[in-house]
Amino acid sequence: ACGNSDTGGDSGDGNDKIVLGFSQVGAESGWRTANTTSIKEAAAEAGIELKFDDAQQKQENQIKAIRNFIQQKVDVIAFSPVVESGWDTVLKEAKDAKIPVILTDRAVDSADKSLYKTFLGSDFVKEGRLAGEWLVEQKKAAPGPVNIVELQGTTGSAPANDRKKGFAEAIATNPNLKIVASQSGDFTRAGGKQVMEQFLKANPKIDVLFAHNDDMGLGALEAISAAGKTPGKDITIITVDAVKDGMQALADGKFNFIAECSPLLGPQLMELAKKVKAGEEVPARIETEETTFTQEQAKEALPNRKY
Amino acid sequence: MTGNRPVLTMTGISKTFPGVRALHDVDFRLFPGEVHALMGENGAGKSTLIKVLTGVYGTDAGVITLDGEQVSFSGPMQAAAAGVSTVYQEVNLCTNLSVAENVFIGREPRRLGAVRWGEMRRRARDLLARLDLDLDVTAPLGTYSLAVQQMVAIARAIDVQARVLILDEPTSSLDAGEVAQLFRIMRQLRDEGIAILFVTHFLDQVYGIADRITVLRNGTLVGEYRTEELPQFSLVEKMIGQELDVLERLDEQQKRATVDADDEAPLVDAAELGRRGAVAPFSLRIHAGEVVGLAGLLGSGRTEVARLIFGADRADHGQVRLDGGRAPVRNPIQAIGQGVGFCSENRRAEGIVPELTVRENMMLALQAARGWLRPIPRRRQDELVRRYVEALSIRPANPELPVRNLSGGNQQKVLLARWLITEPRLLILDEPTRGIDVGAKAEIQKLVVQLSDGGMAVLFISAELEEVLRLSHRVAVMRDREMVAQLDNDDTLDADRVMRTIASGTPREEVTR
Amino acid sequence: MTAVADRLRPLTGHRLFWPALVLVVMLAANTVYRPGFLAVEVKNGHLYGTPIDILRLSAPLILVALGMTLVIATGGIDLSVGSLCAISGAIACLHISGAADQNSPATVATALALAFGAALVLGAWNGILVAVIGIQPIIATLILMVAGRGIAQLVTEGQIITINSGPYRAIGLGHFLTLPLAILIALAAALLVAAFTRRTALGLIVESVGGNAEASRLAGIRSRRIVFLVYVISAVCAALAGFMVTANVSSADGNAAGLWIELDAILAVVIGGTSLAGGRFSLGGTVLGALIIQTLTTTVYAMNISPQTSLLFKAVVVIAVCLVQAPAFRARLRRRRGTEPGPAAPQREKEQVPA
Amino acid sequence: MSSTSLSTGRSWRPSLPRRHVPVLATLALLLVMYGIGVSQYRAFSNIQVVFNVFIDNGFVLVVAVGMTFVILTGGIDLSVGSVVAMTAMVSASLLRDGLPAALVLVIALLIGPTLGFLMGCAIHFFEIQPFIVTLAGMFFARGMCTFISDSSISITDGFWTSMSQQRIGDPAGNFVSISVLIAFAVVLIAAYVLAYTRFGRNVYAVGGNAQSALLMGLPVARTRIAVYTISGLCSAIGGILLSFYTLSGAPLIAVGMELDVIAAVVIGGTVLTGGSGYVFGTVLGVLVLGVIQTLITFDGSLNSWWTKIVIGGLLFAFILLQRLIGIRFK
Ligand SMILES: Nc1ncnc2c1ncn2[C@@H]1O[C@H](COP(=O)(O)OP(=O)(O)OP(=O)(O)O)[C@@H](O)[C@H]1O
Ligand SMILES: Nc1ncnc2c1ncn2[C@@H]1O[C@H](COP(=O)(O)OP(=O)(O)OP(=O)(O)O)[C@@H](O)[C@H]1O
Ligand SMILES: [Mg+2]
Ligand SMILES: [Mg+2]
Repeated sequence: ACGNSDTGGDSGDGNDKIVLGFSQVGAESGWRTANTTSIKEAAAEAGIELKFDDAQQKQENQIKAIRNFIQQKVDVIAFSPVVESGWDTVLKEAKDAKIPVILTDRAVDSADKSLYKTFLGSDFVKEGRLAGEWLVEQKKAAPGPVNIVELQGTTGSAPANDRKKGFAEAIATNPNLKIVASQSGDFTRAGGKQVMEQFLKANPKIDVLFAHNDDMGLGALEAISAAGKTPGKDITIITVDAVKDGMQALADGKFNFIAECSPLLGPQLMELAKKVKAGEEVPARIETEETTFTQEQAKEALPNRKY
Repeated sequence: MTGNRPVLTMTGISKTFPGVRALHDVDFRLFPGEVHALMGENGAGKSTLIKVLTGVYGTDAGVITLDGEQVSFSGPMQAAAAGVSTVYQEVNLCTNLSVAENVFIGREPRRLGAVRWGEMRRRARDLLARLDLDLDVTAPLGTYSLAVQQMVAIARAIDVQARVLILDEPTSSLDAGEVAQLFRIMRQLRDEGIAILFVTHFLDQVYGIADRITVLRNGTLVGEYRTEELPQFSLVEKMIGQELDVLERLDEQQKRATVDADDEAPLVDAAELGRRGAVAPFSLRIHAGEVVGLAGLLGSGRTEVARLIFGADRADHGQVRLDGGRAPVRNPIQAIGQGVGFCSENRRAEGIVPELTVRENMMLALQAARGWLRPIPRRRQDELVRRYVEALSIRPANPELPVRNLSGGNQQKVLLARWLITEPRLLILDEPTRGIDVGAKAEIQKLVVQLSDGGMAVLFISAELEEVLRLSHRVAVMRDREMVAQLDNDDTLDADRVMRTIASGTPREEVTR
Repeated sequence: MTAVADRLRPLTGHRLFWPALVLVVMLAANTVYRPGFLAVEVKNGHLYGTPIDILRLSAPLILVALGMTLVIATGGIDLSVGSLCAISGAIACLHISGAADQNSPATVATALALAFGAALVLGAWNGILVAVIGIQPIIATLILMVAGRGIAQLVTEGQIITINSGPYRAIGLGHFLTLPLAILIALAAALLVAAFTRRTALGLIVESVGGNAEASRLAGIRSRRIVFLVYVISAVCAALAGFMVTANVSSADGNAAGLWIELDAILAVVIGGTSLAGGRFSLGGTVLGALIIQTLTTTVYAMNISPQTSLLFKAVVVIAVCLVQAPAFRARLRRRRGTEPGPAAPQREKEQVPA
Repeated sequence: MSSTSLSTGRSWRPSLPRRHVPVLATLALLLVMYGIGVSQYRAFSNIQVVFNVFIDNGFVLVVAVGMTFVILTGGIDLSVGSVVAMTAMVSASLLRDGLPAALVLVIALLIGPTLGFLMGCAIHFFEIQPFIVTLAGMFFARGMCTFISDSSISITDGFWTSMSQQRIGDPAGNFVSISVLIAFAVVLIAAYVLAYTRFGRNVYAVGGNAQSALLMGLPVARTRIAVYTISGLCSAIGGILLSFYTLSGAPLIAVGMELDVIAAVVIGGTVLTGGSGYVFGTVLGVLVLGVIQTLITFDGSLNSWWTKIVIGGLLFAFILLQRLIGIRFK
């Protein structure tokens, strides 16, 4: 474990290899792992030395990691914040140590924008909105009320809050669209399934399911089939992420729509790291290239889906 | 003493536990400046009466007054604050704390709220010196033997400026010297006007110190008597509720002839067995059918000898073998496997499993020996249990009661039964009669004689020298963790000679065998 | 009123009465909220309905809690069960996903055997740390709780392994005699453990070790072996639960499978009336406890209590459950209502008890 | 040979008090671990690394001190992590609503002990197992967090910011935060209370044997309730320190912290069944976990799962050695 020892200590001057300290949220989902893999591969490709730290979903650990990166005098620090707030103090320390910081995947809500160079990642609110807009478009001709159930992510987590918000905003345009039940499925298949089972029993008529990620949607599929309904037909299913299993379900006609949230931001991150290291100006906010998938698009995209 | 008013009265006390009527309409009075013995068989309700008095248990009915005022303590803390200082049956101290703390916790000497450790240790040392104890007061209490712990508990109680001092079987594992020491202090306190309630099963102690006696039987009051007006035999009758010639029988018991087994191979052969810091290496042989007594003062290492032979502690010197041939005993499992039973003196920490029922506690050793895959059939269990509940008159005679609900003496009987059930070839009894009433004690002694006649070897430890002499064929004498002599129990041996051996340390030559 | 109370005494005195009452009250409350809650219909030849869901979903928890009961009875605790669930599920799914024919019973059998083997090894590891080396159980099993998650993710390489295997799926979702197979497996395991402990002397010995370890040692009990054994049993139960959890969604998620199940399991054991200090244990109580916890979870979903307040709701229910169960609490209540004579009025009592 | 070897038997006790061995062993192992860090990673020798361990674990330390009280009585408190989060959350939301900092501090510091007090009462008077009561407390406090807000709230209050960003240090640029000083103060007070006050000794007595303590006339009820109140107070202080540390309140922060804290206390030599242990041991326990975390970050080559496995492995190695040293000295 303690193999490659001293290399990180004396970078910066003399050594032209950039050292990037990256603190990842954790490995709580396949999406996250794909994200990590992408960053690791991109770093190796770009010739950047990566100091990787896994915070195991704890903000405390991330702050510790950033402090230690500062001690090790890395060239650039990047991290995916576990939560939006609470970074000012440690980011100030990084600033004082003249180490540029790049945020990935999630933003922080600091008043002092000078604490970090740039943000690279997705916009969760937008994902929710895309999902909602698609639904509004689909159901604009609906005669009566459309009953929606929502599978939220982990209560209190940023993607759950934002996707919920974006989706709600989008469907507000059509008073027919109504969320009849909304529960947390903890972003897991088992959670999604268990909650969906109860939704199905408590609500005789469910038209639409919006799940905050593919996994919960996949879990819900099983509950829907067990209840004797056909997913994708009897119940329209919308999810976010577009991981491989989700795309497969979409291509198979079990899902109806996925708003993509791409984990593959490694190459972009490495490019940014090089730029900030060189002192170049970078835009304050860079969104990853993301799209949405319908069933047809999924069939096309599936064969070259990597994660 | 009769002229003045009682400091404490209890009237019409009743207390029922689920399924057991422990006390029924009991009255009790305690006058200042007297030692009042509370007597009764095991399970008569003595400890319960004390616990009701000090508020450990609530009463179902009855009035308690202290100094003429009705009181109802919510617990020992309040009772102590009102001047009732208690030593409960079994040692109720914290073994993780130091000796000094056990004496003073709750009323540590303090300055500005801070405990003064130095002062506390000094005072603890002084106080223990009054009881003739020289202990390392900074050591955790748990490193000391049960008897020492009992003395510490007494020290704790007598230090308080109390009006009422309650001692529930404080002497159950003390030797004569310690008891004398305790009595000296009790008399001193009595003369200062303190009222002392004293529970014991030793009749001679009662007659040695008590001014008055209250007798309980089966949770009811038999009566209150002046000691000088109540001869020993009628006290026993009142306790037992029927005429019995136990005492006479006990006194008549003959000296036991030495087992003539010199040429026979010994059943137990402990050769140079020892453990650093516990007992010096000793050799001891016990033949089948022989009772060997261990005599010695408190802390002389008797318990240690027993534990080494049983393999409860690992010996770092020498070894024990049974029947010559087989592998030496290294741990309790091997010992039990070869037919050894060990009834520990510390029944609460090393004996009973409080949650389990009487039946389960009794079956434990036998079951352990058979292994968990071969349960003892329920019918057989019930039969064994019934036999021993009867033989040892365990009360209440309900084997499905958790053993923790039994009175102290009855718990001891359960433990004895646990080992008797395994039908051992060597039974090590460490203070088996601790806290056991006269009747039952006689039964147990009779049992030991019977068993040894039937071929069982017994290693018998008791703080009561008379008992040791009465039962043993041979007495091994311990002093300062060293076995200084092994004396044949012939006509020439009496308590006096054993005491002298203990005191002077007989030269090694005199050691028989 | 007292007459009724007296007649009910043997019933209310039973260990399992209060947990059972709690369960019934929870189900009743749900039925009041939604009359269809208890409805069960036959769909595709098997029973379908919320009660069936509760049974099926509580199966893994029952399994884990069974093992946990034995561990707790010896005075220990096993925090690693959640990780063990994840590991065993991951190993089984990994093997199946790599096989040519995922539906072949042989493949599934090998997968289960492999995973069981791993669980045995890891259970033995826990057992050795606690019984042989003498590390405090909570720390000893914490090691595997932390590292075990890592191992599970190592096996799945951080991805969710999706499988498509009928026989494996049946462990979590199959039916037998119209009932979910999972609950039947769990009940069979419960009966097996019950037989294993109560038909042999294992139960007595476990209780004895937990009740007084030193006394047990001096009575000749091989307590190390017993302690070792219970950790192995706990691991095996956890592995079985791991199969169910993964089979339920036909995929192994190294991170989420069995997450926090250790807390639920301990809670189930404690609600079931087994003391964390060790000693007496009640398998029936544990099963009831697990059912109560699953019912509580389902209630949150069924009543659609918002995720923001669901924990508050759970807190209230858990505390209520404990209070009803606590004899001290009931005694206090009764005293307050005055059905039992308090020490406050002793004189009057005395007259009623003539000598 | 026997008698001579035994005349010294009375003083066979090693000169090192046996009860200190576990703590000293832990200290030694901690130093060894630090040494390994220094030899493997150059920047590790930087004194600021040590300071950072304190800065990053100040709030954990305070909470662990409270937990030490509880565990010493033989209880357990699972609610600490949630109470920490709840305190931070309440502070953040009250500050956002514009309450003055002093008032917020008072309120925040009252909630934890109140909850602790209630839990203590339930545990003592109704004889419900601490595990279950504090688990309900944990649900409750965490539920309060999400109830207050399901997203995190930043703190911009001047007092909080200055507490957060104040650096107390030497000219070379090494520094500690105010939280570290507060944590040290809490540790010292707790150590004093446990060693030198009647209450402190009662805590040990209750942990040694509650039944005996009761019969010895000690205030068992008061002591038991007090330790949970203290744990609540420490959690509240920990929550405040955490809100200094992160300048925010987040509903999901400090999830699972109770386990880390319990682990730290137990690694520090306190026995879970109660009655023996020291605050100083707890400090070491927290440092052990902190240093392990630091080692992992400095390595920087582990992926997520190996991180967990290595943490488990290091923990195992540490505890094993600690245990073996303990046995040797017995
Ligand atoms: N906590 C309890 N629960 C149920 N029954 C109890 C409890 N404590 C005592 N008893 C019962 O009350 C009766 C009186 O017991 P107590 O301990 O007062 O006897 P004792 O006279 O002190 O006997 P000993 O001489 O053996 O100490 C016994 O039958 C005992 O089984
Ligand atoms: N006066 C004393 N000073 C120091 N230690 C003592 C003293 N008396 C007893 N001990 C302790 O007692 C233990 C040895 O006593 P052991 O239990 O073998 O004695 P015993 O002869 O069985 O006496 P008893 O059981 O009556 O106390 C040792 O552990 C020792 O620490
Ligand atoms: Mg008694
Ligand atoms: Mg002894």
